[in-house]
Amino acid sequence: MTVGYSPAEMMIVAAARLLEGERTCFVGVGLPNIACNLARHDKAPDLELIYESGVFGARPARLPLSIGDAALVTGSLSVTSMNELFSYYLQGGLIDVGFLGAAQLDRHGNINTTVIGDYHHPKVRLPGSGGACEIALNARKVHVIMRQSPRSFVSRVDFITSPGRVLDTVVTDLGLYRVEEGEMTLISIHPGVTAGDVQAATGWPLRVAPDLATTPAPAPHELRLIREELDPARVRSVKETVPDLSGSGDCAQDPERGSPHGLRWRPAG
Amino acid sequence: MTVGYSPAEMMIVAAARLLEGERTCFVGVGLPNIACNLARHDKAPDLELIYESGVFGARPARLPLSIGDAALVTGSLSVTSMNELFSYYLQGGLIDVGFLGAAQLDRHGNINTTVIGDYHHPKVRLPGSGGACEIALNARKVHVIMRQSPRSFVSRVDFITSPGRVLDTVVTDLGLYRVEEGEMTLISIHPGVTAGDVQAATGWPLRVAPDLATTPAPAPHELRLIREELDPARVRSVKETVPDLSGSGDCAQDPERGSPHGLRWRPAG
Amino acid sequence: MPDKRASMHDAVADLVRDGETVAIEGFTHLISFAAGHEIIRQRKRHLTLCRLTPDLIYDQMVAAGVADGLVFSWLGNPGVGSLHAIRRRLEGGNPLQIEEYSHFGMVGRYTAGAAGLPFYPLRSYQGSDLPAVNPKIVPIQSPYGDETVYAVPPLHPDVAIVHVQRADASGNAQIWGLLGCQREAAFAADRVIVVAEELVEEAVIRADPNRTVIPHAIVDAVVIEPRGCHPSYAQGYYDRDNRFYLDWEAISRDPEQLDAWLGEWVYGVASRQEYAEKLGAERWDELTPGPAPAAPVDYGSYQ
Amino acid sequence: MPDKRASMHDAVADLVRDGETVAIEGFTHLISFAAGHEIIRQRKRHLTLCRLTPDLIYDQMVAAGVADGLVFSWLGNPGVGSLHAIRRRLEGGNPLQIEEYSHFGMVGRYTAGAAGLPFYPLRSYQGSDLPAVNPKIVPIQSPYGDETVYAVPPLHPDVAIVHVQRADASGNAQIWGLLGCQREAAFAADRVIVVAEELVEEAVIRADPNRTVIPHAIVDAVVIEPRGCHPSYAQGYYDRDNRFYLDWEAISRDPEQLDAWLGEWVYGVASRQEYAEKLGAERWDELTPGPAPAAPVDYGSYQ
Repeated sequence: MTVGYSPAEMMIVAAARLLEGERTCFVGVGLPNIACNLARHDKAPDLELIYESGVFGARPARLPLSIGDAALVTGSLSVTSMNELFSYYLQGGLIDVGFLGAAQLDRHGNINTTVIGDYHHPKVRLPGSGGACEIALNARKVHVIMRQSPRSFVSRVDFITSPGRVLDTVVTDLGLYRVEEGEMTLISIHPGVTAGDVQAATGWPLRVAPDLATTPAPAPHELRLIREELDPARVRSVKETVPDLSGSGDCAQDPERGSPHGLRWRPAG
Repeated sequence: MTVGYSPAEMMIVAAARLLEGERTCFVGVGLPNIACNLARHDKAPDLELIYESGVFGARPARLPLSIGDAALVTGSLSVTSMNELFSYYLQGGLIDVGFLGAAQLDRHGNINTTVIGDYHHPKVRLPGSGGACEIALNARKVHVIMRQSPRSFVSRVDFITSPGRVLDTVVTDLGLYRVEEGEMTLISIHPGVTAGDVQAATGWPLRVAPDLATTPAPAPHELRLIREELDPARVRSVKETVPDLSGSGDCAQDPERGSPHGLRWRPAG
Repeated sequence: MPDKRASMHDAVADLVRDGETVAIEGFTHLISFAAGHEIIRQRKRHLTLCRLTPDLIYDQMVAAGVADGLVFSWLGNPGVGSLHAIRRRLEGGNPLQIEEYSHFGMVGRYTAGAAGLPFYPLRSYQGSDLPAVNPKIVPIQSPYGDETVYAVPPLHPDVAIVHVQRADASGNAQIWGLLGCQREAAFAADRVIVVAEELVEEAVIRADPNRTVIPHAIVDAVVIEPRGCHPSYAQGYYDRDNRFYLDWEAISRDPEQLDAWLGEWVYGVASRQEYAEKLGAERWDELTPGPAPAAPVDYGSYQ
Repeated sequence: MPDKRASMHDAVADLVRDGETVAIEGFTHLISFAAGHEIIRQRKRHLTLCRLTPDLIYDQMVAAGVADGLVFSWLGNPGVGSLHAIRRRLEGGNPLQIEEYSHFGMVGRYTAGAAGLPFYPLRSYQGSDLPAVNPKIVPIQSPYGDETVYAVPPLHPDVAIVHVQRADASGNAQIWGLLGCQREAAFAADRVIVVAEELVEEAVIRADPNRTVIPHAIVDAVVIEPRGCHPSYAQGYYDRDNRFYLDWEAISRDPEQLDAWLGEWVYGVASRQEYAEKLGAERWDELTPGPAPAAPVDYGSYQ
């Protein structure tokens, strides 16, 4: 059976699989939201979604438009002030996983969502931290979801918004990475992607794990869940080409895009 | 017209008069509660009652049994966590007046509600601070209501629970005091009380204001409000001989009483 | 979400251990006397008990010998008088380790504990003798200018026990009326027992998420214990039994009377249900308030 | 309690002054676009605008020339893209003074302001470049052990503007759904304008005191402004108008389009009522949610 899927769907599925066995996840809108909901329907049935806007245990009846969407509130288990959310849930140590976006990520796993260029004379002004800096320091682990290019995967970020201290896995449209021996290391490559593609989209000589894996393609039941239940309008999983996401909302806009990227569809592996 | 009144009623009325023009008052149960409600019905119609239990704008349908009474909650304007109450209302500077009780008060206006004797080997263990210490440091001014005796009005308190830094007026069963030039000074004496009575109930040579006044006796409308509306069961204003009060609940038990004091009724002046 | 319901017996047996630090919180309102009595019945020992206001429940627990220490900020029978069992220990030869704060200091300790902070800054204690007798209360200088405030350290109870009006089977718990510092105590604790007046469907919790004080993620056991706060109260369910608070003055003054009371009302009953029945329907009727429904609110359905 | 009702025109005219620090708070939810537009119409100048997320409203206000400075933690069009008017100022030659934090840092600044504290400690910023570009973010050592956390200073806006679902005439205000940091911003501010979707009797407030976020004691003016949050939303009243958030991407990219938009929708209408009517009944119908009533609660009547 051959099922086509988009790079975004590959990213969603790969991210969802990272959540197996986790209980609490700080969620951004966009791809992480679909990934978290996919995990809840599949490999992490007890996963609770937490939003920095103050929501714990959301069960949105529609795909949220932002991390402060009214649909996240209605029917959730708890809504608190942001002070309580950051203090008691995040800083108090209750968050197993946080998802962050990145405009730039460097060789050591540091995240930039603040500026391209000099802070005081920016070439591109990005959104900034939002809650990302404290998520990166207080969640037990952090995953990053981002689109990979030589401009976004850089040897050294222009600005460290969020240090990569508890960075676990980076999910891109090309593969999966972990920090090993202090350096970003390619551990899995998505179906149909070559090692050359990956190096071409990386701004430094890339370290590759000796046991480099191939990411299993999205399974039919994963694609069905995404397409029929989680994002039936295909708002995010097809059209969204820039992962519009982070624990902090939308940190990950591509700094230099003028128009959508138009990622290619790939055949199933 | 001669109307009899109790020492407690004199204290209530004197305390209520202090609240003229005030807007926010941190209230303890017992006499201050009646005093504050009397002020609201009489000279301070805009006075809002705030309780450290978290209540703002209480309108209790009955005389509260404690500062955490259910009747303070139902029908109030706001109920918050104690953290928010202490942080935003008290420490944030919203409290015009706090009422405190005292087991001992000294020549400089310091308040003891912690121990009689040595802290580590107490002769009498008292309740402690409750919220009194922070009330004494964060309210714009503080009034103390207490029964006066050589054991309670002492040259130096055994323990400073709450410093008298913003102490304004002390209301006792014998008169009114203010700190002037760093020292407690008798400024008004209640009807029927002599200077000798007051000195006999004070543990140091008492400073008396040159323009010593006589406290106006409770007016008929004040007594009517207390007796018919605020404390019709006469729970506090007659029977309560030890002012059971403070911003912090009940700090003011007499340390050495074995039985009620039986304060005398006095004829109106 | 897992079903965490347990009997009070099992929750206390499993989660409260000798020598631990225990917080039964609730400011006047929602004090879990039921849990305190079960701790007495199970003859737990060497506990350090934390509460802003030890109230009658800790007087009873101290009298029954479960506690070696007390962390508190106001020691009295609210609106009535003294806690004589505790006073006897403090004024007599039988030591009880105490660690004393003001209310805001205790609230700050729970808050720092809940928030994972190494200290909590507050404007209190300046000029008070409290820091002199409690070395954990220390001055801290502001990094902006030379102003000094005070700090208290985080408090992390091993177990927090919180009574609530309603909870679902996994421990999502809602409170109305006085909120005290229950949320902070629960988040600060290593283990949490939620005791609920009423078990409700998860859908009831989800129908008013702003009222949720404790999320299931921090809860270890849910005990459904109607009337579990008596003689304290549960807003909207029953009133404080002030007669008992008044009676306690005489009971606690006299160690023999106190022992007899524990024998009859704690050791002599197997459960809170038995206690509530023993109290009698008439007493419960007297304590039942009239209705005062909250104004309605609509969250809106967003499909 | 005094009646503090005022028109938006008068509240802004009386309480917002040139050169001041203004916080229109509300995290995605309950953003008072109506107040922002009135500030633009009255051509206020040299304001320092504070908000965690400047959102479209500050993009509009910056474009209209009211602001000299921005204090913030996340600068974007939530779920959509950029705030291009602000970006043009920051990337171009026309300076806009910025002071940048993380969300928790901004929340902490309001909280310290509300609580009268000289600083707010938090676990963030370690290893981030933010302290290097914002000297107000400083390390602070715990007085217990040698652990270091970070501190932010209190923020005291001259004026806080908070939209709420319901308020009485004196300013007691209730919010449900996302609470953001509106309570903290209001308590931190010198003056407070409460803008309400609905005016209610004091009795409605008193029938659910746990929902009150702002007490009248800190409120200077109450503006009754139904639909005052559009294109933001009011939980239970209307949804976010996402079409407008999407449209803003193109409008704000082009200074001429942006000016035309301000001309038509801000300068071109006298009031929020006119704006809401201009938007049209059909749009409002689309934004109206179905019912989702809160589960009932009884506070009990204690006589």
